[in-house]
Amino acid sequence: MVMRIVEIVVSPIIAFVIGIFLLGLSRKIMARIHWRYGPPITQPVIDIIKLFNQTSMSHGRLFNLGIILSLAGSMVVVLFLPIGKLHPLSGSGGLLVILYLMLFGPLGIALSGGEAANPNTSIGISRTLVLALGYELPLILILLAVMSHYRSISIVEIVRAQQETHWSLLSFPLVVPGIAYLLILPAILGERPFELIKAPQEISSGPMVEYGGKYLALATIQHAFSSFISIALFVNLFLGGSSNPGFFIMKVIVVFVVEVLINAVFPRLRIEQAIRYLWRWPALIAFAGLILVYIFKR
Amino acid sequence: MSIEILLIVAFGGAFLTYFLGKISHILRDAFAVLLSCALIAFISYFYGKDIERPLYVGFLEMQLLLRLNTLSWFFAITVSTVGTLSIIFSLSYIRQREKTDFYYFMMLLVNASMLGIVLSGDLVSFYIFWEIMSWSAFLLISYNRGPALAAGMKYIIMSVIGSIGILIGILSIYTTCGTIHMTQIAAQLTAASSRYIIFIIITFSVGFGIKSAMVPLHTWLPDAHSQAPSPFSAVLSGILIKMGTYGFLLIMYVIVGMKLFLGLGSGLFSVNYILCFLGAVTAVIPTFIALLQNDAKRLLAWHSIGQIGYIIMGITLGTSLSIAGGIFHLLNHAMFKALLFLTVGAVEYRTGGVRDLNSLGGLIKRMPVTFTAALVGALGIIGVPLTNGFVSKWLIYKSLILEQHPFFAFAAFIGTWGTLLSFYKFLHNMFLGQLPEKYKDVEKAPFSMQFSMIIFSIVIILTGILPGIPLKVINAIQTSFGFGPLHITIWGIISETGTINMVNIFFALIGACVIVWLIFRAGPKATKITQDNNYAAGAAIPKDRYHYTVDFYNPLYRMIAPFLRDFVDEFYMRLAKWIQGLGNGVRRIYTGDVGYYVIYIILFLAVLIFIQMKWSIW
Amino acid sequence: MKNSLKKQLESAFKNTQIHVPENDRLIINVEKDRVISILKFLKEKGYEHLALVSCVDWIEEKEFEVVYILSAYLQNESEYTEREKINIIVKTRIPRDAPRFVTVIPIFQNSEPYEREIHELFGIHFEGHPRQTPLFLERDYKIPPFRKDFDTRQYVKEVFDTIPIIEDRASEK
Amino acid sequence: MDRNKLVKWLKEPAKMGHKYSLHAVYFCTGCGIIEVPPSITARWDAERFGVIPVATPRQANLFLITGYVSVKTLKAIIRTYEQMPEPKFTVGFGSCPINGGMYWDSYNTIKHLDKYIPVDGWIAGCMPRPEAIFVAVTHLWTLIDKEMANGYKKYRAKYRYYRANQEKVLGTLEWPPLFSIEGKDEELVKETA
Repeated sequence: MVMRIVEIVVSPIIAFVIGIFLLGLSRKIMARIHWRYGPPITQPVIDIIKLFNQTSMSHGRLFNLGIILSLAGSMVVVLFLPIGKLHPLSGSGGLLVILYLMLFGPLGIALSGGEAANPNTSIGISRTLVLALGYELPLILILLAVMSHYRSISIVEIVRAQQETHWSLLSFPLVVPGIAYLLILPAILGERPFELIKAPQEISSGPMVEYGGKYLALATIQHAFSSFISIALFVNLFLGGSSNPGFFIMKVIVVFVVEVLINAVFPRLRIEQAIRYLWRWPALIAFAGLILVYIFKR
Repeated sequence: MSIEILLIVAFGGAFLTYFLGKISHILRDAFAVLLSCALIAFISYFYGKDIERPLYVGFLEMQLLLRLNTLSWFFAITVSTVGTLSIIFSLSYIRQREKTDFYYFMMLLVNASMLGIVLSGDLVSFYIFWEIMSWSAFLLISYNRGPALAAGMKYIIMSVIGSIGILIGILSIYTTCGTIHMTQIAAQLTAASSRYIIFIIITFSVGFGIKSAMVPLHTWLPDAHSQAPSPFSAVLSGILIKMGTYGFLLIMYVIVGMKLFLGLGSGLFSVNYILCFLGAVTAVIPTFIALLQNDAKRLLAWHSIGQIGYIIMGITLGTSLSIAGGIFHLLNHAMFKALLFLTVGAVEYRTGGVRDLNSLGGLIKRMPVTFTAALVGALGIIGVPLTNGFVSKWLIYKSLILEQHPFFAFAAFIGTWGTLLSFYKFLHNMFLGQLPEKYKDVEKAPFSMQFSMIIFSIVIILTGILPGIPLKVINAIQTSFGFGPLHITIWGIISETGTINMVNIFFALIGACVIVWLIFRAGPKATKITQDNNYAAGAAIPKDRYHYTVDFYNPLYRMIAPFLRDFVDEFYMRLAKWIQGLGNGVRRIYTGDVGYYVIYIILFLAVLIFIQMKWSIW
Repeated sequence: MKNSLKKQLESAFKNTQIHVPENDRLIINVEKDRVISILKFLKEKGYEHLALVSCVDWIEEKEFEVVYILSAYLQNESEYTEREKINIIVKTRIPRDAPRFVTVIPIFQNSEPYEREIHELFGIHFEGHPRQTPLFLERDYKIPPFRKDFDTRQYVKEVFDTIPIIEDRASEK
Repeated sequence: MDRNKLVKWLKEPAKMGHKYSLHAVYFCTGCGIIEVPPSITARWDAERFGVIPVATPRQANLFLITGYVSVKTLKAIIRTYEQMPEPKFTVGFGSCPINGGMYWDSYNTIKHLDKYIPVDGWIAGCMPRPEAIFVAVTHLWTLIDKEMANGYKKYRAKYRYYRANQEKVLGTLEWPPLFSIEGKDEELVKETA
């Protein structure tokens, strides 16, 4: 019981620290790729401290509630994700619950941005949701392939089954959905070439237009959480999780660096191009993977 | 205390309301509310009882029975709850209209007839109550004239076709089994051939499918829902189309019986698989058609079809989990869809009948309670955790995945995402964004509207956090069908393939919210600003032109719109035109000249005589 | 080549002096009531690109000179035969004390902002112009600021220099 | 990071945060903006100073006014400045915002920017090189350390004079006053006369 409480306290803290670290790391690596010196790796922390000491404007109750809800939802998802051996709440709901709790992030931002009453916000949110529909289609096929391959909707079971045999990215039928997941991971992270949600040059940072001060700080933290979550999900489903948190975090960082390398060299797609891409190649590959899993039942 | 008194009270009260309305309106309203509350109390008194009583002896030498068991109790309580709350909503909604006595009479009559349907223990009284429901619903759909009349005609034509199907089924069952009592029929059909049972199921499925708006029999629903007065749209979408699913449950698991039904056909061509496939189609296509709608009630109407798809998938898959999910989703859909229709009704009541999603906006600043209700309903229909929609959808997904139907599960998930998109559009275009000048002085909804919306919201949240309360009844229902019982606790379901514990999720979310809120409060206090102080690249914001609503998902529309026409409806319309042309052709032989008729008669007699002389049949 | 157009113009419009200062320029000085007709003529001839509408303030002659600069879109060499690669400059004078002129929006749609700007900066009123509202300026000037008799330094002294400097007292507080 | 810097962080994190994370609102006026793209990109990397351009004033706390300010632009500048969260720092870039520069006798260009919004620092020159921006940033750091970069406090304290000046140039503004302009009106009259 005490162990359970310790886990509940620890795992969001790990997610927070790693997420913030990932943000700083991405800025540093991007700078290096651009032949710049780049900011110190603690720059996101400095930004968050500054933002918490600024005044801010509120557009109403829902404006506050939405951002709180989105960050809280992301924190709760961490409790359901196994980080190494830490999975405090995964007993009370499996992968489906995670999939649904991941709704809270975009939904909360969408609600509070909706009250901000700015067309840029609305355009950003409509892009967010359309892009989410775009990558959910392959993602659902991938998750269904994994779930019906391991005959379980509990992510802990899936991780355990991988550690008994080997990573599902390296096992035959599941390698196909794994590749599809790698293809849609930039879209899930909202990085380039899918950085069309907050495109500062066209819609002036989209849903974040009216966020300033502590609102922007909470939004930044939420972004850190969500990028950690979407990579940790990949690591759990395809890279076999890990037996202790250290290795797990190593895997997360490695996958994130790969994504940053993609992010640094690509331009931004238009939304139709993004949807067309997501519904063509990743969806086809994921569909093929589901068929293969359906054929080669264990 | 017995159940025929219940029906007598329900029907007599409906008539009495009409005549009380002639005396005074206050009296009529009070009596209508009292009557429906009394019905709720009456039904909840019957909880857990199992009664079967003769209603009327000697109807064509047949004995009509009333029967109350867990299934009919469950449906009856749903019907009476939604009916009561929408009547309370109507108190202020319908006040300014004309023909209000008639309106209340019809509302109460619809509710009473639905109670009759779920309480009837034999097919003939079932059919009688079914017809009463259909016709009174027709009168209510065409309540406000004009396009509503056309929608009502469409509805009544389709539902007459459906009830003809039901009638054929009843007659054939009566001729084969010689009885109309459901229990006796079930006992006799065990010996019947599977082809005959498939025939029975098809005849009934036409009627029930039309009533529950299952693709491809759905085309009456969008017009009817969007044209009916909003409280009745709530009843229509909340419970009236659920009568179709009640009929499905009845014919599948009570009359035909579980083992027989699931044994029909084999592999991909088994009957329940085909129905499940239809359910999957129903869950996806209408949801994405709803994404393209601009009329709020039409959007909700298309979503009713989509959610019916989930219910059909649940109840036809035929495992204990999926049946529980289907029935639970049926209850939830009754709750949140009625709530959503009521919120639209409140908005159009205050804004003078505006339902166009492109012209509203910013109403959260004027109607906060209505917005909260709409938010709860939308979260419910999306299936966000802590609402009841999540639990039922979770059950359906889980049973679909564990039964190795990943493609049905995929359809269900994608339908959910379409729901999320269109309901964010619904909320954003009506309540969020900039408040237009012409709605600056909209007041909040009157008390009676707020009351029923709040009750619905509380029910949704409560059954979402403690799903064990309804699931206990549902578990009893599906064990009465002969499925294995589930391990239900107050906070969710325990099963070896994955449990769900809503209370843990609830406390985790609340705890996280509190922590984040404390962090939020730690920062300096935010200054409240109006909608005019907004980022417009350094300029003052333009009046009334700073809201992004039209074509909200424009890139997506451009991609999917060509594939999402309602082909079925077009086909039906063409068919109707063709039949009309045929009728015109046939009419030509009636020339009105007596001589022609004499010739027809003589020719007919000659043919008869010829046949008799040739084959001597008689 | 130019001379052909010159000849056509001279034949079409009597006693308008037309001269060719450089190789690719054609300057037409007309009186103000023939501007519309000559612009119509040129547009029919294919010079359908109104590059600019400008204005000059000849304060000594007490006249404004409204200048229309036209040219032709030439895709390929073959079109050089009927139309020439020149800028046609149509000049007309209007009296300075009654600065009124007709708009050419019916002929050239894109002259709308140019005329609006001239109306704002020179105070010339174009009859038939749909909206002669301010385009660039936020303040209203008694004399339109591009006229020669508008003394900008005087104006700056009067307006911008009279605005008081806000001395720093926050540091003492 | 060395020791006394760490002590500073522990002592007053807010001030250090404002120092090392200066988000400049991407507001382009005049010709000076041409110097900003090279200074934020790979040639002179502004991000190592914590200076990055952001799209909206809500997220910014540094306001670079890069070039001459016409009357129409002044309106947008005031609006943007009032939408920025406090504390906010303004830097006039180039000689035109200082005293009009080469537009000193223009009929439509305001000469002294600090009559309309408070300015914490100036970068003289026409054009200043991008290095000058970094000199200004480091100078702004020292000002923030000494709590001398308090233009936003001055704006709050003397808002009615600023508002009076703005309305003297722009006429009546579309938006309501940010702070209260009630107070000793005779002083207001005396100041503005």
